[in-house]
Amino acid sequence: MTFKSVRESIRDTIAEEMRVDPNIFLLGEEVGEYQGAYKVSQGLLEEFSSKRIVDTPITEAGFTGLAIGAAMNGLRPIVEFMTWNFAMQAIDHIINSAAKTFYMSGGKINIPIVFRGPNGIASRVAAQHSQDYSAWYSHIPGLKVLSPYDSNDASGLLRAAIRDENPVIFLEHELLYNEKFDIDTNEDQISIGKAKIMIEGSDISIISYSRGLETALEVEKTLSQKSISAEIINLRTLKPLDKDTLIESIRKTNKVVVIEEGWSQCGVGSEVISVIVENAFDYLDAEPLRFSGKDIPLPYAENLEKLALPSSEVIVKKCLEIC
Amino acid sequence: MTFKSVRESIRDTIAEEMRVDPNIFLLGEEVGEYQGAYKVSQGLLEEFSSKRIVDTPITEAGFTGLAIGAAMNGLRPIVEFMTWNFAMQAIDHIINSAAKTFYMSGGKINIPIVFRGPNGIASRVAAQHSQDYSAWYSHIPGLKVLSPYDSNDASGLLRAAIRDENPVIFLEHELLYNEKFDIDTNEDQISIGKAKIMIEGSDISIISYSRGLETALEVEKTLSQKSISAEIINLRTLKPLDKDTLIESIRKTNKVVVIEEGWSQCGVGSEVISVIVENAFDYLDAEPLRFSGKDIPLPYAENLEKLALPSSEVIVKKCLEIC
Amino acid sequence: MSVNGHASIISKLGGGKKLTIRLNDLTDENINEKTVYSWVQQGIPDKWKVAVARCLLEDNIDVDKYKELLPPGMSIDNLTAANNSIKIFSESKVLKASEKEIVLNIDKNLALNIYQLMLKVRRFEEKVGQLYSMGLIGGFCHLYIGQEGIISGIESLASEDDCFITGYRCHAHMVSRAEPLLNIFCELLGKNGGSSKAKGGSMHLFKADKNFFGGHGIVGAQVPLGTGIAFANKYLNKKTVTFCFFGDGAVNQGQVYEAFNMAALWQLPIIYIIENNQYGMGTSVERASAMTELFRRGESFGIKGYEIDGMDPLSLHLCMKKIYQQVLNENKGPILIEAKTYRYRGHSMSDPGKYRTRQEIQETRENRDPIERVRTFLIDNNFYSEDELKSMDNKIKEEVLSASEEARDMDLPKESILFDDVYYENGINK
Amino acid sequence: MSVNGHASIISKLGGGKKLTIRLNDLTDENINEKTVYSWVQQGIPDKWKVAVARCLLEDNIDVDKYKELLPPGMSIDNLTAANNSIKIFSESKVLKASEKEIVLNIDKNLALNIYQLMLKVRRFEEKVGQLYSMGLIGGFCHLYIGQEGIISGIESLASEDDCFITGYRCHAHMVSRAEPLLNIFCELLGKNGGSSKAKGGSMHLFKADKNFFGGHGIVGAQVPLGTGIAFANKYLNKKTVTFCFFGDGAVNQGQVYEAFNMAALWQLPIIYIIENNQYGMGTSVERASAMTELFRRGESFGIKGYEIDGMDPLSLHLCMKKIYQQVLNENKGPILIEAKTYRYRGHSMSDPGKYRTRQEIQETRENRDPIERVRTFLIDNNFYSEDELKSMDNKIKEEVLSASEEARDMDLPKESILFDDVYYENGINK
Ligand SMILES: Cc1ncc(C[n+]2csc(CCOP(=O)(O)OP(=O)(O)O)c2C)c(N)n1
Ligand SMILES: Cc1ncc(C[n+]2csc(CCOP(=O)(O)OP(=O)(O)O)c2C)c(N)n1
Ligand SMILES: [Mg+2]
Ligand SMILES: [Mg+2]
Repeated sequence: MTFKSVRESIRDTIAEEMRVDPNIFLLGEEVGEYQGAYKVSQGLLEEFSSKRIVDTPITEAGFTGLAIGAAMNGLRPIVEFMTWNFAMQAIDHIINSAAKTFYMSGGKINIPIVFRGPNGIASRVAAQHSQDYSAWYSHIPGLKVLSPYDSNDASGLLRAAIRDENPVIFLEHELLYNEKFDIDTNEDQISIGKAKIMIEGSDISIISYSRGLETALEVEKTLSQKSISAEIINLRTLKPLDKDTLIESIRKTNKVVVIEEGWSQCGVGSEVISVIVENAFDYLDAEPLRFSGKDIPLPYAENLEKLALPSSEVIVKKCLEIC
Repeated sequence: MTFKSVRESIRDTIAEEMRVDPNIFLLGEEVGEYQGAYKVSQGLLEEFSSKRIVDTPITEAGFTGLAIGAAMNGLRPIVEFMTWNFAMQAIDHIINSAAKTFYMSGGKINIPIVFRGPNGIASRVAAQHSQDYSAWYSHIPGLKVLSPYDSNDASGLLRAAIRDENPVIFLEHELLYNEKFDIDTNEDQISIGKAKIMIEGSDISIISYSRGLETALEVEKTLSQKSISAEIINLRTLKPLDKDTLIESIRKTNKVVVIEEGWSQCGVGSEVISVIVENAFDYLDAEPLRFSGKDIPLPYAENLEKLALPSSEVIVKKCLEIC
Repeated sequence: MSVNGHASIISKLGGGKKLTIRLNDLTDENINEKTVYSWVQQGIPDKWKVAVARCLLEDNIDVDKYKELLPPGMSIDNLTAANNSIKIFSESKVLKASEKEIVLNIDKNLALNIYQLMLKVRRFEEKVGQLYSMGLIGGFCHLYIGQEGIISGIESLASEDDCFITGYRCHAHMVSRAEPLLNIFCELLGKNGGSSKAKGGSMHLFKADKNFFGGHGIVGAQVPLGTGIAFANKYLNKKTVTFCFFGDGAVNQGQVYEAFNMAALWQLPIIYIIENNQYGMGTSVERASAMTELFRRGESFGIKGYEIDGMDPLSLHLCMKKIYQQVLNENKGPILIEAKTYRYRGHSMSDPGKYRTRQEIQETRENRDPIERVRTFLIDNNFYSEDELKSMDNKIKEEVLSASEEARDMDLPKESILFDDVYYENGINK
Repeated sequence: MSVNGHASIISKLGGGKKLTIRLNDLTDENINEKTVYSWVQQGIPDKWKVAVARCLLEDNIDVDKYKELLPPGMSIDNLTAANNSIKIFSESKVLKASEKEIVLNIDKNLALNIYQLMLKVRRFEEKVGQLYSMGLIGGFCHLYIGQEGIISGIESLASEDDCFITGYRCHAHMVSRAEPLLNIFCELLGKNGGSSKAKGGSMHLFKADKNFFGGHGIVGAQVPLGTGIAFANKYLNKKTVTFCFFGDGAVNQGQVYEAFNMAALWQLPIIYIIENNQYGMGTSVERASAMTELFRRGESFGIKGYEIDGMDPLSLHLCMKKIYQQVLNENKGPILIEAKTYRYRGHSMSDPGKYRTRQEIQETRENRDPIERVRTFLIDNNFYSEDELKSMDNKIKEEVLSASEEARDMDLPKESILFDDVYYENGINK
């Protein structure tokens, strides 16, 4: 057991994998000399030199395409987006060049690449810098989409991502970088496609991912004080979704709540709910509940920003209504 | 009542609106001299001259940003994407510059603009040219997303889109362009945000949009031969979704099927199902059924392509199981 | 080459008469027909060889022929630069107004305007920096300190109808377009009364009524947007110029070149201004750009570029004025300007700034500060005394202080506005 | 300017000795120190004024000073082109091998190779066109007919380790990289045995074992991708060159310039080839591009460009070979080539083609056809007789015919493969 921040877990995992495989390299804006805009790549330039820690110009489409081309030709790139908001400039390459090529080439060309960086909201950076892309990327076949919550997720999932032979979307959360957690050395590498039951419970299943789990855990605390036993599920992998774990949980608890910071329409919550009602309809004792970021661009003011995100008080209240 | 193709309906509506408002202009690749890659803009250059029918270089990000800038400064652009696949290159502008600016500016700057073009699959053009973006765009607050099925939808919804003061995503379907339908002159302009009950029914609600409705209508025909009365709902507007019509229908039929050509995960179907179970859970007599494009990039071969799309036979079979 | 060789060249070029006409056409001199005829016998004099070589080049006569005509230090490639097709490439250059031009063309009032705007921006930004450090401003906050000469040199020549657009480093543009300081402070502090209702924050400031179109957080996005603003002005037959500002980092964004091509293709009335402060975050121009003469970045698209010293606001004003008038009156847009400048502060307030030395910053501040420069001008020309300028500064400081205090006293925005402004016709999204 | 003026210039440049060294450095001449000293008294002779002006320019000595040194027909702007920083601009140019060079450097075998590849591509494409018209091929289908000279002139100089990438007009590149015709036909017909298992179709052909990386449907996407392929080769210390093909329409895509900048910044071993067939769908270069000298499109990013006639495969081969060797052996990449060419058929099989005249097509076919050109070369040089060439053609036609027939007899792909190849470790998506 070690205790470290999500930021360090990501950095250390990259470094460990890079030590083993010389064809892994990291590229992105400010990853080298600046040590990363959010300091995730701190120290890596020094260890691996500018050959393998590559500072790029501000050209998301260009360096993403370049990295995918490099992956087609024998390298294993890790692409850092300063934030996922900027990856929209490169999304054509992520979808059309990375996700679809293995299929379009009839299995001739695979793309072992990891796209990573902070996703979703930061603090007070307003709409253009505060979008959660979980739903969009998990809509796409050919991609694997991972969403770590704690340090353990971060290192175990990132290791799996780097070793994977497919394009992997790795959605970090800036507001979790500084959080410190225990690392379970038994989970050195976490299987892609498996959700984790963080807390077992019997009365209600609360399903979330990334920073939504902070809220979920808060809710669980309050509910447990009221003797309601909530099961907390950390999705970990958004694509492919671990349907089995979800269905099994609902068969046990018969109630489901989904929490996401992203927008609701065609969101991750909508998918989770659909999977559950399609597969465990008869086990449901109440309508599923969905709590999402409000359907507005994220506002800047502190009070408005807070209101735009799911609040644990509201969730507790609604849970109590159905429990 | 007139009878005309979807293609002509779109063209005629653009022309009609352009005649009234000199600040409307159309821009995109090959819209002018070539008369449109899919001939939607046939004849427009001749009538409106190259000032208002603007052929652009192949620069989606650039001309989309340019059009949005023009909309900020007094014009009302209609942007044609040769297909929506190519709009991925411009999606940052659609989301960050068009959808979010009105909010970020505190209501100072609105963007009256229509983005239109063929969406989803065409015939045998393979994965990079065959994506349905309905789910992605309807995820985004600040956008309105319209999805016409027939000629009547096309003209009535497009008129509403052009007159709207917000950015509107208008998702056409290439395989419907040639189809001819009656136009209901009472629906000169169709309200955004309203679904249409195409066929009333009592046993099961079949909800779809765009070309999915062809399948839905086929299914309805077969079911009615077996004396099952299906209600067919054409969503028309994907954002904002007409929850009321959906909920009301399910309260009546107690069963729901959603058909979409796009991918299922975080798709339009998942949203429709979530809205229904959240709001009409107690009215549902069976698990909701979702039929989507298979979770794979669209293959080229004729037989494989067919298999990748929802089939009416399979849907009928499943409907019979729950009815 | 023998005299005979020269004679044959002259005949290939159509003989003495034709050649005379061509040479007069090509150069500013007024050469005599007889003189040119005499070259048939005497050979082409050194002075005229370059011009003759250009004529040969124009006529596509075999390259080897004029190699020998070129003086030492010139190659055929250099020569081609003189001919039409490459004209554009050689027109890009460094512009600078001389001391003399400045004294002759900038009067007291104009200099004062420029000075006061710079000072107002500087004092405003200093206060913003303080408020940020006190934890009163959230998110990212990019200060313009050091770059004031650019906006001030331009605002002082533009009309209200002219359009501005920039990136996230946009406070100065708001001040420049005369948004009340109170509103900007309120926005930054996330308070009721903010320019964007406290929804946009530092990076998303707009002043539509004065044609300032923001305030955009995505690096490079403002370039197509600005191009569209100019497109609309041309479409609507409005006689205005659009000023589109972006950074030396943004200059590598592909959409910039998509916009350049369209602007050039459609001859749009726009002036692109690269504010080259030498770093995009922590990356110096040299590490980001293969071609560091950024004013040449339009050449591959047929856009003329000029480098101007952004730390010399009066020179910048005069140079820009000429260009502005060309674009406004002679349809000479688009034009690209690289304004060399420097930011004294970090990229944003949270930048540790390890990518450059303190000394580099210090030296620039001491030797090139745009405010100091104009201050010296005002004093040297006896327009104002030190004391007068001091009290001017104090007045501005007071104005800034009182606006900031007032803003701090404002309420948070009402929660009820959360769902407003998503769609134009309000309410639909509630 | 008086002799005195000249004396002062010489002293500003460090005196006669220093100036002598600089002039010798700058030019190919070997000028004597004494001579230069004598200019202090006698003035600078016309012949040397340009070189002296360049020295002044280098030292940033006031512009006005050397205006007078320039001969008629030259401006300061032309002069700057001679100095280092702008060197790149004047290096771009049109390349062409002369008849003589071709005869000397292209032997029978090489010419035959080029000829046969062109012919194979042409006959293959003609058959594809037929099959499409019969309704046997679905979707889009872009033929390469008319452009065969480019791929053939290049394939014949490249090694198997060299990498190719292009857009959707990619059949020829598959033929060129020696994919069996049967597999390509199967792919186009959507049959079992297709190069991409009938999943990609006409636009998505790949031959990874021969370093052909596709076959991409998004205009311009192959440019960053190709740049990445070259990046990997450099990273892995592989001594190979990447050839990245794209069109005159694609050349306006922003990502092209993002890639150019990185390739130049990191000196990647890549040759970009614009196949300028004069139209992007129905839009002529003039209507899409502000700057139509596409080989200059890299200059703003520090990339040298050359125009080459793509309809003259032997000349193209020789010119490209030099460039190829520079990139391969001297680390001179990236380089940009504009190959002028023409497509005889529509943009895709469904193009009505109203944007150009039949005559334009006819004239190009008759006067510039690359296959005819090499045919003539083979005959004129007595390498082959008309009859020999005829029977060669027949053999190729037979090969094409039999492959197409065989493909038509193949089965549709098995339905069971539908869910294969979504992820590398198969099955997870089933
Ligand atoms: C598309 C995109 N990529 C990255 C960023 C993050 N980012 C914000 S500012 C900046 C540097 C821009 O530098 P420059 O253009 O020189 O402008 P300056 O900050 O110096 O004014 C970066 C990389 C962004 N906002 N948008
Ligand atoms: C990003 C994108 N936009 C538009 C298209 C549609 N499209 C396909 S080919 C083409 C023309 C390309 O012309 P050019 O680059 O000159 O290549 P050529 O077809 O002449 O070989 C267009 C617009 C596309 N495939 N991708
Ligand atoms: Mg900068
Ligand atoms: Mg072309």
